[in-house]
Amino acid sequence: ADAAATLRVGVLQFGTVNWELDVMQAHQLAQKRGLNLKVVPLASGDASTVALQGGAVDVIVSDWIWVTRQRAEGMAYSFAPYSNAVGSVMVKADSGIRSVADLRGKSIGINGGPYDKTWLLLRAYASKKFGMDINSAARPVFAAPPLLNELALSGQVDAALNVWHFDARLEANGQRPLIKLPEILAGLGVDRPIPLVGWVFREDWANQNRDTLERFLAASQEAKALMAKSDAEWERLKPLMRTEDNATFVALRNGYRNGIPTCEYADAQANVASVFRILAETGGDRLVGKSRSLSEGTFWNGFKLPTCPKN
Amino acid sequence: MNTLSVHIAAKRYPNGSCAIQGLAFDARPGEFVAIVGPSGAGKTTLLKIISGLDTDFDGAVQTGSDARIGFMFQEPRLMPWLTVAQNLALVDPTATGQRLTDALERVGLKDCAALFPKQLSGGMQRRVAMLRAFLMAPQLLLMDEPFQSLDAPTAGQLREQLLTLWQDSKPTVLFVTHNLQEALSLADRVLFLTPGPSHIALDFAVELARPRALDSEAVQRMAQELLQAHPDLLRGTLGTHA
Amino acid sequence: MNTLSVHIAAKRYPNGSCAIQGLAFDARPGEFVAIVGPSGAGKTTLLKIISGLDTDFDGAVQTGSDARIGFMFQEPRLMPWLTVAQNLALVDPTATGQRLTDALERVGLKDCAALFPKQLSGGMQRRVAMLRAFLMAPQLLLMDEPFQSLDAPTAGQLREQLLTLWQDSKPTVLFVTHNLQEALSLADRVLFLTPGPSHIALDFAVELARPRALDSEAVQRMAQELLQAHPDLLRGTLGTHA
Amino acid sequence: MPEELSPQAASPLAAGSERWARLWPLLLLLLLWHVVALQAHSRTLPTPLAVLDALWSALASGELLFHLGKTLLRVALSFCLAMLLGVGLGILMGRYRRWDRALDSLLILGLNIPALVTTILCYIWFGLSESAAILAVVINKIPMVAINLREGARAVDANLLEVAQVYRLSYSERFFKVYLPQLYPYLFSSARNGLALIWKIVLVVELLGRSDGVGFQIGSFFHFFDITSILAYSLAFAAVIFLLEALLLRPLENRLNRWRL
Amino acid sequence: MPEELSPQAASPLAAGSERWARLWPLLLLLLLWHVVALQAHSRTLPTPLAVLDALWSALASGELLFHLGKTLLRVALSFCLAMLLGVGLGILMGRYRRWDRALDSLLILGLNIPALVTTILCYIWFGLSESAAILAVVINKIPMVAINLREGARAVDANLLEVAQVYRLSYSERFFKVYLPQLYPYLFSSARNGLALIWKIVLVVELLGRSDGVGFQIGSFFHFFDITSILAYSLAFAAVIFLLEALLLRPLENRLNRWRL
Ligand SMILES: Nc1ncnc2c1ncn2[C@@H]1O[C@H](COP(=O)(O)OP(=O)(O)OP(=O)(O)O)[C@@H](O)[C@H]1O
Ligand SMILES: Nc1ncnc2c1ncn2[C@@H]1O[C@H](COP(=O)(O)OP(=O)(O)OP(=O)(O)O)[C@@H](O)[C@H]1O
Ligand SMILES: [Mg+2]
Ligand SMILES: [Mg+2]
Repeated sequence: ADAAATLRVGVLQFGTVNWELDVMQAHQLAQKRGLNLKVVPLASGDASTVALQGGAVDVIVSDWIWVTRQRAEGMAYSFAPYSNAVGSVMVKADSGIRSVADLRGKSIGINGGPYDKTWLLLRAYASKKFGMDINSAARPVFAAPPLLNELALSGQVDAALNVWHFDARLEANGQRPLIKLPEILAGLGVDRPIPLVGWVFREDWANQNRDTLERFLAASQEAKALMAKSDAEWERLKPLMRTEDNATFVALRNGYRNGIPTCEYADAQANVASVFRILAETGGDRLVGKSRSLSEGTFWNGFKLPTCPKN
Repeated sequence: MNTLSVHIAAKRYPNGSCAIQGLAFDARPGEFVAIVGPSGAGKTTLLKIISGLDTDFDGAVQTGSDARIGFMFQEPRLMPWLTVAQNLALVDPTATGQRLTDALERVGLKDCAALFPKQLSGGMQRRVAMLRAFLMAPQLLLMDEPFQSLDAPTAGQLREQLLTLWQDSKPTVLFVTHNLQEALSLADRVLFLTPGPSHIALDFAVELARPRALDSEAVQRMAQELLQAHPDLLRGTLGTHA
Repeated sequence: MNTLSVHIAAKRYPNGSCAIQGLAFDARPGEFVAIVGPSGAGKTTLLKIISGLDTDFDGAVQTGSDARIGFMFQEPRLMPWLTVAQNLALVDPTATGQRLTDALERVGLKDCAALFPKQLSGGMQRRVAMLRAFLMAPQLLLMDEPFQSLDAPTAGQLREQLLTLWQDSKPTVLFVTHNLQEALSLADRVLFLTPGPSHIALDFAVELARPRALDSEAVQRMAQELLQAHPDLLRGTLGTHA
Repeated sequence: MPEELSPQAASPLAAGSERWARLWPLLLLLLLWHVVALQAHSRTLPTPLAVLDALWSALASGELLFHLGKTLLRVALSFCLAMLLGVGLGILMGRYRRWDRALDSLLILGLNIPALVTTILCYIWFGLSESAAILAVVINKIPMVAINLREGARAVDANLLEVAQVYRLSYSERFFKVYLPQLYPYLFSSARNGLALIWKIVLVVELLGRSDGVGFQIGSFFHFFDITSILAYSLAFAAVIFLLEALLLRPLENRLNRWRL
Repeated sequence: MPEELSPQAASPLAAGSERWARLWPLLLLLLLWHVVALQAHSRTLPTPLAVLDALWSALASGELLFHLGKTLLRVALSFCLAMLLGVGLGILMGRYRRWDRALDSLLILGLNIPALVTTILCYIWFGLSESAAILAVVINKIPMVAINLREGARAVDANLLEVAQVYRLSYSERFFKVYLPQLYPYLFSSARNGLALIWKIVLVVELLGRSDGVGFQIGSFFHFFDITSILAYSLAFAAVIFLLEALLLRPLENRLNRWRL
């Protein structure tokens, strides 16, 4: 690939991904790798999938369920880990809900729809741990993430299961996590963090522009490293984050840092595969389409994190 | 029906044109008054004011406040989406069955009950409109050139029906016509209007015995005498041209 | 203008009612033909067929295919959103300025150029409609009861204007009227239609010297003779009632 | 003008040919779609058969009927409310100048507030409830109906109202026999546009905060770009509308328009 | 009927009082909003002053004008296209029975396909481009205009068309002087509803695949539940419509309706 390669990334204007891209741009992390980075701001999560499929951008951020589902339908997208952070179940700090079992009869707000992966994992968890079909025992309601946060804050839902950065805002507003994803995963027999969201691109495009993509991913890693240790960097990012108070800011920063995947466990792929199986069982066709197991090539073979030290 | 008392100081339309100025007359209950005047004089305007449709004028009109009014407009004004029968029933809900058939037969429309106005000829529409004005036995009957657009024999027969109705239920009748002989043969009294902003040029009592035929000697003679006495009476609107 | 040749075997409306059956006549170029018939006979239908507005009939009508037609409908049918001047200019774009003023003055509407139809009285609207039919010097002039709704002097003056126009540009005229004397005083020939599905009851050539006044001895005598010779000629629609 | 519209009662034979005349453009479209889809061979343009298949399995699973039922209920309820209030408002404003002046600005404002905004606000203030959803839809739709009917009320023939007045018709007769028939064209266009629009707004409202209904389903399908299912659900609704048109709206309109000749 | 609408040329004085009559309901609404917002004291119901403040700073930063400009351009373009095609189609279908039969089903189908679906498909098939966005909007709007105009064309007075025919008016005169004036009420309601609807569809289209415009901004604000800014942007658009109403639509309508008395 030539030095002046251009890469178009579709991101939410004020989304968390844009923070990282901002760091990349501020420190010329892409330029210095001979990469011309073009950020295409979009207004909604769905807009980014539309943009990717319409060929308007090369890379977006999504999850591997989406990728596997598309692959099953014959659209070869691939995935490179971007973050491990996914949501928690949040309740009011003074709420009487102490465990998942207490959700019985309570209304629980879920972001997006009934096929949200955290929700499905929670369902599997509740059924395994408490023998409870939470889908009918609790009252799930579905709403767009920002709306859901408002409903949680005004007490119109008893518990909320939202994306992590919305959870962070809830936490800053006096809510506490009832259960976090690692705990759910552990309950399901997966006791190590797994990557959940990642950079998504067309596989054939990636193979043709391997060099460009690798440079981009390297730049991304460098930006993450910077964000992991530098508080000053976050101060610079503050306006972009639009935090209304310091507590939120801190919650967001910590949340982001916690989600940074630094290494990959040897059994990560196997763990992802087993999580996928759980999801397939709980979510059914509607979630995973025709694929019963994680599609070969979902994780792009051109990118590997360093292997984690055995603990 | 009380005495009808009309006093119109002035009637101006919003665009400034003045249709009536200083027009006043009374009509006894049950009186048959014909109104004759050139085209554009203000006859229709006068009827609209008397019927209460137009209240935007200087002056006062007294009818019995709850007088039943039958108004045969200058155009048929039937509801186009209602059949003949429905148009009549709208005004008089009792106009169904035999009563309706009889009424329609009287005006020569016995097969037309189920037709829509668009399926009638111009004259047929006018006959329906006339029936509409007659049916509910009005106390005040306003007719704006009712027999135009009808052939002579039909018009003659309808004139007789009008007289029968009038003699039966004695409504006060205001009858606009351009036909002097028609006015003289029907009315107790004829009001001649001036052109322009109109007022009453002549209030003429028709002192002829009834029944009077339209083309009778007596009526024709009276018409001629009238025109000789007042040569300007039927001055048209085209002025000096003739 | 070619010879007008009308041959209508039958005209049925979609609801099955038959308006005309076996009606045929020719009219020489420049001939003035009056049509007299009871209300609902089919006169308007006939004019619509001749004008080409109604093509759904059995038979054939020949006019010069590109003949300019002036049609004065039974109702005024002015475009309500156009002023008097605009209504006229729509049909004849040269009707502006002095020509328009003169024309309006001739029918007694010289101040009305800028008024909308709703601001005119019924008779005034008819006069505009008449002007519209006259203005572009038609080769075929169809008039459906043109002088109804006008006072006698105005109607008389307009009749003279019609005759002037006719003598100047010699259009073929078909003139529907309910007034026998009017027909006799104006036309070269009078077609009397039967009621019901109408056809021609009598094709009467008026052999009187012109000019003939409406109320002249000669016209009145001819009318009386005609009615004596054919007592059923003006049979109305109300049949036996009279 | 032999081509002109003449809604006379059609003979049974004509009715058959009419149905055919209505059907073939649809079939043509279907064929075209099929050919193009086969050519394109893209997941974003499924063949009609694939859509039919999806429709069938959604129907068989009962899922379609459940969600469609929910949506139809919402559409029906909102439609009735919005039409009733919108028609009333429109007539009031078209007839009385004072009301027109007073409410005009509010109408324009209501017309131009995005559905997203009203929906969110309704959900926030009244909770994620069924009535909040209905309210959001109704608020969105009323101004549209009112705008349309206002024009209709303004165009009503004053001459015929005079007849009604002089013959002292009761209010109900005046409204139903003199006023309303002149508004039918406006009512029909409002009803047709209204149904379509309300269905679209209901979709948004369901997408944003309901746990059932076609909009909710389409949201999930959209997430995975399941165009086939999206089309299947959309067509299911369209089919309901087709039925409504053929069994109710078109016959009614023909009946009410008989007098036009 | 002294209350009845009579759109005569108003005197300057009357114009002043008319403006006032139009304004006070808005002011009342504003006041009510202010009081309720103060009472509620919630982030989801900002006071009008807060919204004004947001409006002002968005204006000062130039952001508002940029995005509003983009949106207005899209709205204007789509509006013109949709009206032109929709009016043509509607008249064709209202006037000729054959066309009506042939296109009716397609019209109903087009009317009931969700905006979301057409938008996604346009974006996918034609790329995330400006023209795809406009196309999506136009496709969404055409059926609505056509439905409305079809009713109008059906209700056209056949008597007046006969006059036009017998006097051999040219096609353009027949259309502009005989046909169109009878369609004005339908055109005005289509224009008003159309503007509002197109603006709403443009919002969706921008939300789904543009990087500028009010819809894009509102999407971002929604992300942070910034109701204040959402309202500010919505009101900015409403203000444009108010201007358009006062300077163009209302005067035009009054002018064209002069003949109604
Ligand atoms: N709505 C209106 N606005 C303005 N002027 C009007 C209006 N209606 C009638 N006029 C004017 O008022 C005058 C009288 O009209 P009106 O209709 O009363 O006459 P008329 O005596 O009934 O005439 P005709 O015998 O022709 O029917 C006319 O000059 C007419 O131009
Ligand atoms: N559109 C229609 N549909 C059905 N029947 C119609 C239609 N138009 C007219 N007719 C019928 O045709 C016959 C002739 O009507 P037409 O209008 O030609 O009569 P006319 O001689 O002009 O009568 P008038 O002197 O009353 O105007 C009438 O019986 C009428 O009912
Ligand atoms: Mg009059
Ligand atoms: Mg006739």
